[in-house]
Amino acid sequence: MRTAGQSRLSLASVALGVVLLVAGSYWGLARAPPEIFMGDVQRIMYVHVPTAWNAMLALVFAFVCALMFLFTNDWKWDNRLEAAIEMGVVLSILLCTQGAIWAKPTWGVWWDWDPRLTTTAVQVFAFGGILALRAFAADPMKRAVWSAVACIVAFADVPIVYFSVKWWNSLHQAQSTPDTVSSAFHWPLRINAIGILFLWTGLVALRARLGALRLRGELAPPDGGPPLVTR
Amino acid sequence: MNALVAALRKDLLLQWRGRAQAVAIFAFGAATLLLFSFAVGPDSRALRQHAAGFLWLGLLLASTLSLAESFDLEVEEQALEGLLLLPASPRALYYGKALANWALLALLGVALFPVMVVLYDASTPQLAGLLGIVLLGTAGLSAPGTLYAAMTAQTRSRQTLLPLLLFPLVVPVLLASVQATSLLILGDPMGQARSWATLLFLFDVIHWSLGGLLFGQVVED
Amino acid sequence: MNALVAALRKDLLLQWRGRAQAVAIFAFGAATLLLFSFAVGPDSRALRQHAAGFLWLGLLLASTLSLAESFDLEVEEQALEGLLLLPASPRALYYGKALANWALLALLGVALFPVMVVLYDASTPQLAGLLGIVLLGTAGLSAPGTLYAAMTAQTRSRQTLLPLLLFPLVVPVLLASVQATSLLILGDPMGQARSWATLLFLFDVIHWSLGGLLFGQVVED
Amino acid sequence: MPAVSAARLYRRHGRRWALLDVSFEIPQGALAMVTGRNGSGKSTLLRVLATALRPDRGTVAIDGHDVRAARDEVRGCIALLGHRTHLYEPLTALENLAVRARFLGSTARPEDLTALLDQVGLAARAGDAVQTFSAGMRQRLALATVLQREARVVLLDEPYGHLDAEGSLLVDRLLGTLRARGATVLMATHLIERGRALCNHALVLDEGRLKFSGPSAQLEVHDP
Amino acid sequence: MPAVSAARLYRRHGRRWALLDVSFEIPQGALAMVTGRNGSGKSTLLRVLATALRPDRGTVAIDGHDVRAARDEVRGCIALLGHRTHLYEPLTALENLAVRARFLGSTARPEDLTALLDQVGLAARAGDAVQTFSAGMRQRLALATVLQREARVVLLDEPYGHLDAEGSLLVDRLLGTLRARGATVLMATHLIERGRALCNHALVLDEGRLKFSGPSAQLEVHDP
Ligand code: HEM
Ligand SMILES: Nc1ncnc2c1ncn2[C@@H]1O[C@H](COP(=O)(O)OP(=O)(O)OP(=O)(O)O)[C@@H](O)[C@H]1O
Ligand SMILES: Nc1ncnc2c1ncn2[C@@H]1O[C@H](COP(=O)(O)OP(=O)(O)OP(=O)(O)O)[C@@H](O)[C@H]1O
Ligand SMILES: [Mg+2]
Ligand SMILES: [Mg+2]
Repeated sequence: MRTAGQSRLSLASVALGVVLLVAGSYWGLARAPPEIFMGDVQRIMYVHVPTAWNAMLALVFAFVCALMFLFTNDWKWDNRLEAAIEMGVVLSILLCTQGAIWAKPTWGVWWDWDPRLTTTAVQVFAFGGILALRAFAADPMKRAVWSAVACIVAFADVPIVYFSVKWWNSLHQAQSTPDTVSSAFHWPLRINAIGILFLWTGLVALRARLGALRLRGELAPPDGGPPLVTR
Repeated sequence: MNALVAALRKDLLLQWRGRAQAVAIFAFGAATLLLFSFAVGPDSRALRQHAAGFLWLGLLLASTLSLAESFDLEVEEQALEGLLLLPASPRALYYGKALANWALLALLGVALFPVMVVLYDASTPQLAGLLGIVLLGTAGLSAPGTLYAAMTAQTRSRQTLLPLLLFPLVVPVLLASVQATSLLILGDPMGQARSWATLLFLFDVIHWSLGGLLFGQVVED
Repeated sequence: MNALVAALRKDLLLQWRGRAQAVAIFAFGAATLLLFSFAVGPDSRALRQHAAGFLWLGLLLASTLSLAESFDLEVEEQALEGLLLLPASPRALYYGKALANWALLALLGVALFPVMVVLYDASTPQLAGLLGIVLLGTAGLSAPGTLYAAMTAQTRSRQTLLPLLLFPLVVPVLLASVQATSLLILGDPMGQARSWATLLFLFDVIHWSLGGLLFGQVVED
Repeated sequence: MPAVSAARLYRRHGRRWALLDVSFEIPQGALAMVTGRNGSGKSTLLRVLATALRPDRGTVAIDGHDVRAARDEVRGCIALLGHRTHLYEPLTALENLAVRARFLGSTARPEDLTALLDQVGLAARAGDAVQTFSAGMRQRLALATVLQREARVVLLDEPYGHLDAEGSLLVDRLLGTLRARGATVLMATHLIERGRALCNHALVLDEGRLKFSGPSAQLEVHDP
Repeated sequence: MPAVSAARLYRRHGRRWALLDVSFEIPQGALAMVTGRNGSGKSTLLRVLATALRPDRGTVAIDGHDVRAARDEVRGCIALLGHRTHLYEPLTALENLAVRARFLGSTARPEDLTALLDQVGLAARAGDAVQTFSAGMRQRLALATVLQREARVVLLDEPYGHLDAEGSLLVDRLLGTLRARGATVLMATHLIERGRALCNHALVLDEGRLKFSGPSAQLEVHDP
């Protein structure tokens, strides 16, 4: 009953997220004024920036899950870890796609080697690699430990990447960084950010439950048996 | 401490037995440098410009091969498990392996440098600085590489998974080493090489600590 | 003919079982493309200029991994020897393996192309021509690669020896593919791509014939 | 014509001679055991007879075909069960048999292969990958691949290895079937009592040299 | 306090349960044989007892130390001979022993290690790389690594595998020495007669469940 309640909560969160996202996007697409230099293309910002924030949040959450798993050895953290990494990678890929779509008309190229873009790409590969590793580990315990370890290592790396990329870039040429956001665009942005936040937390909770069910199938002996022990 | 010495002696012995492999890996690195010049074409300015980048790319590619192979023997007949059951401390096993790998990679870097000089006409008078960068850079490859190789060695297709996991992780090492080496080769009027070295040092400290902490988790069932 | 079909079915089945590996190899190729841009620096003109070279280098590196792995299972429990004793014709085993590897590499090439387009901003309208070059080029990697992988799989450190042997051999493939792809991307006013394609075709014919002739020698004691 | 004959056979591994001046003949339909201490060259001998290794000197003929000159004919009539199983680890038991059946050009249907697996007690695990098998289950599957061929000369290297009591009986029965079919068998084993009870011929190797070749009943004096 | 005790032990490989609800106790100084059909879970059991695999459920204690809570203590008093040899293939026999000796912090001199190799009949091959060894020679070297440790609980998985008659006697003698020293032995084997003659206790597994645990003299009824 508890689990049923939880999944209802997650579904509610997803629904709320969708509603907020629709509202925010409507505001952003139809109501907010067009930007002076870029025109309507700029409206992609209303999903782009919230996606960026949330991708980072999801990965921070994954890092927390990894630590928690290694300290508590509780399987629920592995389920959350898996869900959070998947979500983080998906959001990062979405971010790159949106960014590329935005970049083509504004910068004239799909991609550029700006620190932010670069770190996002590295992020996709670093955490995508962890998902690949999961696919190769047959044993659930190995899978869990390995991905927790790899997640910690990768996460410790992200700030270093960010600073090195920043240095690297500024040594060569200054990038045309986007102007900071003016207050007229704030509200749709915030609504969308919160919408995506609800959406992904709900989805991660559902995905974690799915993982838990699969794991229970894998870990439950035919005769019930005594409680599962971790390491 | 004794355990660390035992582990290091074991790994150095294994590397000595496989010294033909070390030569092959050096040749692989050299062949990669040659290939880069074919891929880029006969544009000597561009080659010289990117010499440091290609050197470190070659070193990185060679090092993933070498790191992955350093665990082949450990899993083949589960020798590493045998040592863990003795019991040997996982931390000692990790640092022994990481140090031995570091030594090999540093040698490789030093050996590849003349190849680069010849192929790309990119030389530098600051050999001490260069050695420092090679040592810092290869340390940054060895520590996370050894940790990840221990994981991927237990799967099928270790040789693909290791670079897949390692490449994004060592982007800072690659960037910093390439920039620092480049500055040493092309001239460093503003003394920027030092700050890249600092970055490398930071990376090394973090990953050598993390590796020792996490290795036990990775190799135990 | 029946034997060839049997061999091909076997190799496709093995690849299907290891499809996670194929995905990993693609990711490896994409990561390599990313790395190249780090090595070269954020200089988008240079990147676009050398895009074709980097694409083929990445493909070459990924393909040596994939080729070497395609023989891991064959030597692990000496399964290939088991088939030879049936007796299965070595020629059929060779062509089955080489075709399966070709298919995989061609897929890889096609999949890596968009990555290159995005990362290096290098696109082309002549997709059919590009597909042709990818097919011809990967055929040129697969035929000698399969032959050499069969040799090196029987040694320790196969993953190092294979590229070492293969790289010098496939320099023509690399050159021709890079030039042809480059021409397609950067424009080909004089229609030179065709002559590079002819070179590739010639190389393929020679090596697909040689491989079939020599494979028996290589796998038999 | 003897089923298996070797004349002044030598074979080296690196610097070490694993077979030295080995000459013997095994008549058609004989069941011969090959025994000797660890490292005496039994596995090497069987692998040479199976054409998995070529002889360094001397001649070997199977059913009158020389292993060098007529390798494919020899391969057409032998089956080998070695220390390595010749199996593909990620494929299932059934798939391993099916792959080999296709190369053999046999018209075996899936049911036939399942029946074969049933014979070695693996029917319940037909769809599991070999990499999940225990040591004895691999050995059973390897036995099935031998059963799959109607070989005239069967070479078994420690066929009882890893097998439980029931599996060992299976090997005994297999030997009976082979004898009934008129096939010739060479079996390397350390189970001297069991071998002597089943085989009518014996070869004893010692540091690569043939120390004894004759009826297995005369073997006891050579027991360590 | 029993030397080895398992309570409601479960262990899985992938989806398959290799050990289900296994509970038993082996007293100090007992020689226990573990038997059962192929794939019944013997190797898995020994590997769990040796802390090479962790239990999924239930508890296991060796000499009173829990395998999870006091893993290093457990490892300090066990020795395992498994299906895999734990050897480095390119190192020589002597080097393999020397590497392990250094980790054990033992003060054994090279002569001691050579004497150990002599004990398993490998003195003449002390300087050869393991990769040139025959199947039985590897098994002998693996035995030597077990002898190298003064373990209080010794776990042997098919110790007679690949060994010739002389090597099998070696194992018998080893069991005698261990018993004299007061060590506890668990030995997985399919050689039921031999095991029953040597061991005083028996465990029988069947599809992961313990079917019998008691004096080995009572075992015959469970024979297949
Ligand atoms: C091509 C791929 C792109 C990627 C991977 C990407 C990634 C990111 C990331 C990671 C952030 C960080 C958000 C934060 O720090 O709060 C961000 C913010 C932002 N991006 Fe992008 N971006 C891309 C393209 C673009 C383009 C083409 C534009 C506009 C021309 C753009 C405009 C912005 C703006 C305005 C922000 C908000 C900045 C702020 O909050 O201070 N992005 N993007
Ligand atoms: N790596 C693995 N993956 C999946 N299943 C496995 C694995 N190893 C063992 N099993 C399964 O676990 C069960 C027990 O295997 P185990 O090796 O313990 O058997 P065993 O009693 O030692 O058999 P044998 O007498 O053949 O050595 C078997 O059903 C086997 O298929
Ligand atoms: N790959 C190899 N390289 C070098 N020497 C080898 C190799 N394989 C076997 N030998 C040597 O050849 C000799 C014969 O080995 P073989 O495996 O034929 O012995 P065997 O009689 O089968 O022994 P066992 O009873 O232990 O299986 C041994 O001395 C062994 O050391
Ligand atoms: Mg043998
Ligand atoms: Mg077993």
